[in-house]
Amino acid sequence: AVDSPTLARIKSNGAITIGHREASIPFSYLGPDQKPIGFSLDLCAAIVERIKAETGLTSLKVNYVPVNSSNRIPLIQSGTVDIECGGTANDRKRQEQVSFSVATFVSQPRWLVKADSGLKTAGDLKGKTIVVTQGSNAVGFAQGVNAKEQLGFNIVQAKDHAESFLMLNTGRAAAFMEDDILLAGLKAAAPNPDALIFLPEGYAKIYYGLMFTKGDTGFKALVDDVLSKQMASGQFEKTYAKWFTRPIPPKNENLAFPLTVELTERIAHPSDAVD
Amino acid sequence: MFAVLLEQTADGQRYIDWLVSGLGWTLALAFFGWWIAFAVGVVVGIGRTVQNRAVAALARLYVEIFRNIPVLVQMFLWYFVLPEILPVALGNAIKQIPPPWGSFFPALVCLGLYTAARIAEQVRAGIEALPKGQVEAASALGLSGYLTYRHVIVPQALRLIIPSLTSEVMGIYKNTSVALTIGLMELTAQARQISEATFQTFTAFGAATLVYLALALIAYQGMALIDRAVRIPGTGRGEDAIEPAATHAIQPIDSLPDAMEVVK
Amino acid sequence: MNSLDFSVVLQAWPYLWSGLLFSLALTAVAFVVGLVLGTCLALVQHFELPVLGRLVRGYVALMRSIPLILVLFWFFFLVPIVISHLGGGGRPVPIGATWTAFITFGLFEAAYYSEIIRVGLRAVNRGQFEACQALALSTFDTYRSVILPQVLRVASPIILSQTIILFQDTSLVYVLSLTDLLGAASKLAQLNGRLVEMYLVIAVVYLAISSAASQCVAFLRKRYAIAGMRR
Amino acid sequence: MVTVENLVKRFGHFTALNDVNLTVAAGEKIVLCGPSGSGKSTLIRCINHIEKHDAGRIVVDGIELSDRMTDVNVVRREVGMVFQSFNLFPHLSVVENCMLAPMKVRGLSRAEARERAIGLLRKVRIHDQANKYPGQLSGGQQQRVAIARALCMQPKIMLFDEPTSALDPEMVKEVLDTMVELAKDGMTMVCVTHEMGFAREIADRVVFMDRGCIVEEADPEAFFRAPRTERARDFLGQIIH
Amino acid sequence: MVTVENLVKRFGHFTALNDVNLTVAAGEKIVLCGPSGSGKSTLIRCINHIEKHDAGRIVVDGIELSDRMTDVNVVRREVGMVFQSFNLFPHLSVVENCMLAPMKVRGLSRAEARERAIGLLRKVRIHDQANKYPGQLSGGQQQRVAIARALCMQPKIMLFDEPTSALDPEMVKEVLDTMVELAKDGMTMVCVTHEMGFAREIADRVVFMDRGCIVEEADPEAFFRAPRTERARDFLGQIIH
Ligand SMILES: Nc1ncnc2c1ncn2[C@@H]1O[C@H](COP(=O)(O)OP(=O)(O)OP(=O)(O)O)[C@@H](O)[C@H]1O
Ligand SMILES: Nc1ncnc2c1ncn2[C@@H]1O[C@H](COP(=O)(O)OP(=O)(O)OP(=O)(O)O)[C@@H](O)[C@H]1O
Ligand SMILES: [Mg+2]
Ligand SMILES: [Mg+2]
Repeated sequence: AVDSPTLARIKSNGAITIGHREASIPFSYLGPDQKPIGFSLDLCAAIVERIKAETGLTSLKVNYVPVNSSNRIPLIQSGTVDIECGGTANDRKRQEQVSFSVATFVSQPRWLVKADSGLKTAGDLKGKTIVVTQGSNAVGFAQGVNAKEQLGFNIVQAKDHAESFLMLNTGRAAAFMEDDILLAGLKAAAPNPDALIFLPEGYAKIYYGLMFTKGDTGFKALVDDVLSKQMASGQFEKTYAKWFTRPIPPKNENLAFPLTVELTERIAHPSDAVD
Repeated sequence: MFAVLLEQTADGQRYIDWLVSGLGWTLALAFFGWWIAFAVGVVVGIGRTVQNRAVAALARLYVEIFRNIPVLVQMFLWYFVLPEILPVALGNAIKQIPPPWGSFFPALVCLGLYTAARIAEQVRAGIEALPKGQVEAASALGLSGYLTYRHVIVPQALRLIIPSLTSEVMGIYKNTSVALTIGLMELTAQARQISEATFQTFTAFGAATLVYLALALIAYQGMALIDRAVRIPGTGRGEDAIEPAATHAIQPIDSLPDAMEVVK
Repeated sequence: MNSLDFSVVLQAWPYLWSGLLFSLALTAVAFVVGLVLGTCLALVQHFELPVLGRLVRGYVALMRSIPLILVLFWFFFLVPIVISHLGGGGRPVPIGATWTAFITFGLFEAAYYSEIIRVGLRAVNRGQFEACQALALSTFDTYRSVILPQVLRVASPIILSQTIILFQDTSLVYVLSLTDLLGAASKLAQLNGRLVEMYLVIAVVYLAISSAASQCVAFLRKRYAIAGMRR
Repeated sequence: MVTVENLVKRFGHFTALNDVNLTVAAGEKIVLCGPSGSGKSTLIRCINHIEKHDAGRIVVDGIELSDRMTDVNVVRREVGMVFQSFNLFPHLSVVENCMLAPMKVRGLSRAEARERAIGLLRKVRIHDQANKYPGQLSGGQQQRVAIARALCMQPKIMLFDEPTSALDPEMVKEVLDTMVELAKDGMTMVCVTHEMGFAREIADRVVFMDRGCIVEEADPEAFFRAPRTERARDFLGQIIH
Repeated sequence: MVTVENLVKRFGHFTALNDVNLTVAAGEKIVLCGPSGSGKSTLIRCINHIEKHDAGRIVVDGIELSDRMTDVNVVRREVGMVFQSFNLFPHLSVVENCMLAPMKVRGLSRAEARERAIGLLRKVRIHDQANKYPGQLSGGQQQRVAIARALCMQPKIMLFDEPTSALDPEMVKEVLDTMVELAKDGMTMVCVTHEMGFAREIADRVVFMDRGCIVEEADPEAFFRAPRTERARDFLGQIIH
């Protein structure tokens, strides 16, 4: 019924390939038994159901492929992965390569600091050492903030998020800049989450979406339709609450990250706009 | 193609300044790391060959540990774990060293000690490759153990291993790139940062590659110069040596030094 | 820092194990590809073939002059383009980080193995070549039956210790976000915040495997030394 | 069997052989001697085409050696060579050393090659060591294996380059005995050696070289009693203490 | 000068020297001979304490060698040793080779050491090569430097381990001549050598060893003419072709 190359491929293979992340809490990560779980994967489950119905396949096989930040776009382009269910930011540059669903989440870069550090605002970071993760877009943000607001902090670049977080924890860096939800995940997983707090400042908004091949309007329509219906029915908010405001595996901690104004707005009016 | 390097960056410099500062850190790390590595390596290498069991075992332990853990992991241990196991005051003092020095010193110690383990093996191989007769001749002349090492064994062993030391020199300067994992913005890290800031991947990595090639060439030529300067007259290939006719009969079938290793 | 808690490592063991398997697989493939290709490269240089010889020397020098991290970056961007050109298509064919790693390590190690074998070839006594000539053996038979077997035996300790280095170097695939032993550890650490424990454990794992391998090398060398052949 | 005419061999600017003429008839045994560096090794290596000569002619078994020849192995097959430093293949056992060339070059089957090898190893009285490796044998034994290895190719002529000078004194005799036996079987031989007793016993002719030239050719008895040239006299004076 | 009593030396399970007794008086010259592996080298290396013996006594110049001695170099200073393979230090020039030990061990000044070295190099007729490196010399020259180097320590006794067997035939004589001269100066000497002419000329006694034991001790004339033991007869038969 729907004219879509992706669906045609899924139908002829009898299988759908889902790309997932390994440590992107709570969107997409490996659960206690090393199987992928997460918010985005729950959303994708509904999409899989719909595809099953659409293609009329009685048994649709679901293959999971781990992806990372550098290979997720190429894998979508080559058709190795039909849909990425991760925590991928939608932006103009990426839209030239791939397509995104309507926004499923809104985040913004923030500062995470130690509670006992006495830091209250970004202004207090003057002359301090702050950490960002190599290759993250926070590197550019931090440099920009530093230049624009004349803060004069030293920037260290750690190899990955875990090391950035460790730098913060061991006192090597006074603050860690990253997307708020990512920081919330790291904070929740920390042995003592209360020892860390966010500074009030937040910077530009970043919209996350599910990612799939560019130009397949039929497939995009299907995905957006599934998500919009969930948003309209309140199912979306239930799923959100399950992952963001209740204890989740592997360690049963609570991200305590209630619905933001921006996301509520998008739930009311589903959209894939990026600003 | 390299025009982008002259453009302004977000922090008001030009991209080429990033590269130059990266090169500076790379060079500083390689140069000072080398002297640490050489000094420690020669001592440990000698330690591997002495009669005293305890010393030899210690030297061996050193080599086993430092040679068998990836540099990447060692970097991490020096940077993150060391300050935690030191007395709190000292640990905090270390953590308060501002960047980039806070990354530089751990990287320096890490590379120096890692490379030292490898040099120690070369030195040991060099010493073991010397004909037994040399030590015997020295003993027969009444030279003590110390004098034998000082005047007979070490000078010859070091000359013997110059070619493999060349690869260690190349190795240490290339391993400096691993320091990017603890946040030192050396050459490779800068290239990567430029590539992410400008999306000019080929330019960024191309420029860094050319710089590394030039450095390799310099290191190689330098070592060749040293090799020539300390070469023993009469042992060069096809020099003015008179080939003693009998020696080619008693030469070993394989004169490849045992632990001659090619390193990256 | 909070007190160490190694229990997380135990829970995560299956994932670490799969990372270790990847490291080992990468090592094994790079070893085989590198050794076969490296031997060819060494022979090309040894025969001093006119153009090819220079090309090979340039390739080896290039590989030996650039840090492995940089080589990995290069291949990650270059290999898809090269393949698409070979395939005639316009669009770069992304081949994925895994393939990139296998290809890169194979080609990279080939340069190192070829150096080892080249030195080994030079170390073979000239008398061996002359004896082959005197026995009228063809060039192929000379290398196949006499020279290469000796070179591989003589160079095997060095080849194997290079392979141990290779095993350690596989940790650098983190730049491709691949999940080798180290990658598994740092990803898990992101889930549970126990980075220090993870690194300490994998340091011990690397140490154990590499030391065991070098002991093995020493043992094999004694066990299978050609009777009476020096070393 | 072998004819060498006006042979010239240079290494760079250095002339190692200068206008050398020599004929070896079938069955003849020639001993080459002379001071170190006089070109003895170079001469026999030219006969085997291990060194390429620069001028002159070398004809071995009716085939002329030259750069233009398509396959020098045709000649080498017929010429056996024994080196001062044995040059056995250390990674092959004694019998495999002897089997390699017959199998690869003469196309013998493994069984045939082994049979022939064992036969010749027996001849040099070393068949009980057939499965050992060269490194496990004494120098004298190794050199006898080298002789057997060369004989396995059934050469028409054997060249020896100081076969005993790398040996301990007690082992020289076992090798020389083997060579004497070979000579008595009628093999054509060219030997570089300073073993005067051996030369006296089997040589048809002693050829004395100095500085790249053949200085004297004589019957061994005459040569050792009273060499004609001064240089040969000096040389003999030096090596007989 | 040297007294060896009931000397036993083992390598693992192998007994290299078995109950050896030998006395060397001051000024005496002894030639040691015997088949390869008979323990000749081991014996003289024990005298220099380069090998430690397992049982028996060795007294050199009045000092007993034992594990308990605090400084074996006290003895080694008085004993010069010359090896088959020269063992010169390749990274030092000829004169530096000779100066090293006198300066470091005897505490001579650089000038004194040089003077002594040049004197002894002159004695072995090689002072014109003093600034060359060992690799630039022929074997015979190297061995003469090795002799001069040992003499620079002004030893009371000299040990030689087959000093000529790694040399080309023409170079043997120059080294033997040097040794003869040294003998005539009255040096106490123990030489392992198979040079029978040399033994005849200077030896006070020939000691024949086999399988780790001294089998025969005799006056050289008598020994070469008619050795008493069968083993010595066999041995002489083998090395004189
Ligand atoms: N490959 C070579 N390159 C340069 N010079 C060489 C080469 N081979 C031999 N020569 C020179 O040629 C001369 C003759 O050498 P050759 O080996 O034939 O002498 P020889 O009579 O066999 O001496 P020996 O008794 O020492 O074996 C020597 O001066 C030697 O240095
Ligand atoms: N370091 C060692 N380890 C084990 N065995 C040894 C060692 N040195 C010598 N031997 C053995 O001791 C025996 C005597 O050796 P030695 O070198 O004294 O003999 P030699 O009479 O000097 O022989 P040659 O004439 O070959 O020099 C030999 O069988 C030898 O194999
Ligand atoms: Mg010769
Ligand atoms: Mg000996």
